[in-house]
Amino acid sequence: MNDPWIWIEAIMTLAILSYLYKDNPVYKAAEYLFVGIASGYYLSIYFQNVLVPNLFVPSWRGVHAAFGPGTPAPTDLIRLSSLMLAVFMFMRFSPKGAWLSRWPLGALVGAYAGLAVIGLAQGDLIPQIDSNLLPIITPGSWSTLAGAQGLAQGMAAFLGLFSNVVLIVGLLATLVYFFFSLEHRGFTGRTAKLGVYFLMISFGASYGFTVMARISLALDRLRFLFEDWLGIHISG
Amino acid sequence: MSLTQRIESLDRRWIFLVMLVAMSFPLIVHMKLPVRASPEARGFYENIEKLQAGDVVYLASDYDPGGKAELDPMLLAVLDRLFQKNVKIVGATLWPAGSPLLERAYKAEAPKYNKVYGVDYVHLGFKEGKENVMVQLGKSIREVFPVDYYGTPLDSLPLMHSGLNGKPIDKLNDTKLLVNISIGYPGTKEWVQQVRSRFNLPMISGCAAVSAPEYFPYVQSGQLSGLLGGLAGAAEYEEMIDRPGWGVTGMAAQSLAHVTIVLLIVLGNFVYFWNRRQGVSRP
Amino acid sequence: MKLFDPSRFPIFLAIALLGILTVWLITRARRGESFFIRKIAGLEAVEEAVGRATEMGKPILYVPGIDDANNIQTIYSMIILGYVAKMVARYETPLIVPIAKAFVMPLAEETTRQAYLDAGHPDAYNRNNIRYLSDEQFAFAAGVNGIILRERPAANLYMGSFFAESLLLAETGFQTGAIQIAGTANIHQLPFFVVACDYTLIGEEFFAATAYLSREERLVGTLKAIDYVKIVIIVVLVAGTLLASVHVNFLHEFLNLE
Amino acid sequence: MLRREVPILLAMIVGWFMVGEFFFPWAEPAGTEVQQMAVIITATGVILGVANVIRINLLKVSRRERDWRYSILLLVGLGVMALLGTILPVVHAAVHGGGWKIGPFNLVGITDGTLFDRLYNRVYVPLSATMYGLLAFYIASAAFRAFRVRTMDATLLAVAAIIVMIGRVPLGEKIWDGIPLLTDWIMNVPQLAAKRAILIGAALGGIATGLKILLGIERNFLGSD
Repeated sequence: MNDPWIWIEAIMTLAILSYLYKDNPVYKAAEYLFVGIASGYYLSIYFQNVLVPNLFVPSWRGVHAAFGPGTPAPTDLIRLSSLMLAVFMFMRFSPKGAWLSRWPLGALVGAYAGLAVIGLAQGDLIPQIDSNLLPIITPGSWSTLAGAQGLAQGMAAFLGLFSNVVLIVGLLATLVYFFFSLEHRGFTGRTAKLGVYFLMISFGASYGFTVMARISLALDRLRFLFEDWLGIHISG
Repeated sequence: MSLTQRIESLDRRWIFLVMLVAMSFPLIVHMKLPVRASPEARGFYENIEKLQAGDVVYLASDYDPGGKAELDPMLLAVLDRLFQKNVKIVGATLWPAGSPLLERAYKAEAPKYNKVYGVDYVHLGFKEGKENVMVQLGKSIREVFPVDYYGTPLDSLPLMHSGLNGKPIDKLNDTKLLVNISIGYPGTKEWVQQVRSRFNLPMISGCAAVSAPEYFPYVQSGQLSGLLGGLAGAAEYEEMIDRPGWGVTGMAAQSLAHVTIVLLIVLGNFVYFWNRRQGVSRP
Repeated sequence: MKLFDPSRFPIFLAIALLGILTVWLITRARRGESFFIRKIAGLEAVEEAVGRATEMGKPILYVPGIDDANNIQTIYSMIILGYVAKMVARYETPLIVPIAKAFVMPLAEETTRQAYLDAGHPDAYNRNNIRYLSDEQFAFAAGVNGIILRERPAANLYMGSFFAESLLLAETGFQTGAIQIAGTANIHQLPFFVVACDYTLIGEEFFAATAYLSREERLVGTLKAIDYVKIVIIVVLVAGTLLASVHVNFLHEFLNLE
Repeated sequence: MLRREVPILLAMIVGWFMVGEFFFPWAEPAGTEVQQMAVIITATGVILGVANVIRINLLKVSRRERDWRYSILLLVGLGVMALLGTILPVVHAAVHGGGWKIGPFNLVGITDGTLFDRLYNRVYVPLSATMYGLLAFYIASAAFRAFRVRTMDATLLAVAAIIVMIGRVPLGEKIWDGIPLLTDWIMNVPQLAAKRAILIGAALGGIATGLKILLGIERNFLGSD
């Protein structure tokens, strides 16, 4: 309770919470301090964990190998050229040379495009289609229904009967909703409408989960204030 | 102005006060409620139980202070269980503000089972590059992380050159399981797309509740062998390894807060429609 | 070292199919062929909202998301901004565009100025309605809420990449009774837009809206290529389900990468 | 030529390396080199972002614009963290300094036991965590004031949200042990089907956009100039 650092953390927490009552100078100061500390933190972590081990050290080795004694290994030369390309990014601020920063940007966008094409095809598209090729009757659902005791299990087993049908129909209906070459009229219109209903259920589920997420964030801060700052014992 | 009208135009700070009470009361009064495990959480538990002593897992702790509330309890519970089972851990993060959180979790759990840094667990720190880093880790960990979080070269860490049955750990596939604690991008979705399918490494994930619904298709397709969703996921896992921590306590407060939100939705709509029937409500 | 990894053939097939269709349809679109795209209900709502705002002479708020220019949604949001600006140019209604990232500022100014020019009212373009507020997520949301409460726009349009602050904007806008239309591909934010806005462009609909508006050949070509591949996927899904129901799983074997 | 063609050409070459490396394993080493470059370029992008924050706030202070006093606080916070995490370590390495300490904390470096790490845990973490914590209160006021069930769509959303919210907390089981089972079914069947459709649509859109870059058709990532 008397550790000065706990008081600092409490002040930071209360400064932000004060915004709930009214926007005030203490909140504004905490907000600006937050942006400053975060930027300073990012600068240091990128310097320590990325630039030193992945840029300065290898380029020092590359320069040393290239111009120092002995024949430079090809990888060192390649590494030096890729480091040079990366340094062009810093030209972005100079009025004349800004176009030079587009070269590394182009390479970066190309890298992410190549990875996206592979990752999306192999990780999302094919497996998600493959895992929806389901038999209409959920295998084994009859036996679970027969063995279910009580209303709750009975209801769950009864719903289980239709799991595959709902998965198949739901996926097809929602895909039709995101189909743009046919007007939403007649059969397509009704299927698209069914697709919207599935979307709304999925948004409802996401709403529920997001509520849970936000509340646990506030709970963590309240725990700190009650337990660490005010000394009321709480957590298990 | 009728009662319902006054309620409808209530100053939002009264609602803030109601929420503050709903969240604080169960904390102070130590309300405790039993937690029931969901199927995807059981998958997460079973996959860790299957690990043997000496196995090595790759721990991708991809979150920052914004996600601390939900994911710290998960990370602590997972580390507790892995250390208890003498499983070795290679940990790293793709989030710039994530390294200190992993370090603090290690410092909290390792002494309990007197685990030694460099032998039983390793902290490789943070690396920028998102999907690029993931694919490259699948080929060579040393290329991505020449040194660990403390600047020590990887080869001088016993764990890195004598993993399971003496084989050195060069790439992700030299580990048995990918355990990912994830708050957003880059996170579980990118690990599934770039690593799980490409390098065929079994994977389980603990994620923030906000992103959990999007990952259910990966559980049904078998790409994710287990999923913990938000504080509820943490509580379920704590219950399964009977190590009650903040997850279980928090869930009691969470229950009352959820009921409050549901009542607010119902009340909000009741008052809105009631006033409309009286033809007085705002749009 | 195998020359070509056979288990990855279905992936190659999917990429090749989509690639060939995209190039083929873009070239056809470039040769002037026009393609049918269904009406996007959200866009009609935008026209109606802008119309109402201009009648009441109250401003229109257009928020192009909080992400940087490297996010494709921010670039597509500029297309919708241009469309709205062209509609508004003929009237004195102010079009307020709050910006969250410094690099997006020139894009928004350029798009709006060009739209006013195309509509024949270059003088109506007011540069200080394109306002950079803050890089920080919640400071930006507070800034936009300030505009909503002070200048009381009649129509709030949220088009682009949004995160946790979507809830704050949609709620404040709801309170002032403005017509609100949102569009984003960030699925986790859609629940909050759907409950608080009058209309929402959901995921792909947001991208389709930009193709519908701009009729730009690359966008239209891609949209049609994806639609054709969706037909193939629907056929595969239906066939796969029927086959699986009679325990014939050659399709499953073919697609299974494990 | 140099302004637009070269970057697009670079994007195509690098992109095809990434794809080629996946289908033809023998192309792997080249892919590794490209990834090394991407790691550094992304890092420089962040450092430029921080430089931009410094530039904007320095201008604000020098011109005494609105809230310039707060910008000073921002620059002080940024300066302290940059000093401890970047500048001092370089100086310390240069002069091969010993254990520089301030009170119980190491002055140099960013890991446990340093002043940098203590500022991270006691200032940055609470500010960031509480900023997100505010959302719990906003979500409550939005639930009351901006969640109107006026259409069939909104009704379905509300019903699903309420079942999930109650089913995911221990209280749900207390009310009726069927609620959590109903929540599990909603999460694993109808909700999953819609999310899977969105996943497939997003995958198709992402692959098409990626291919357009690899084929040099997509150019607006360079911005209009």
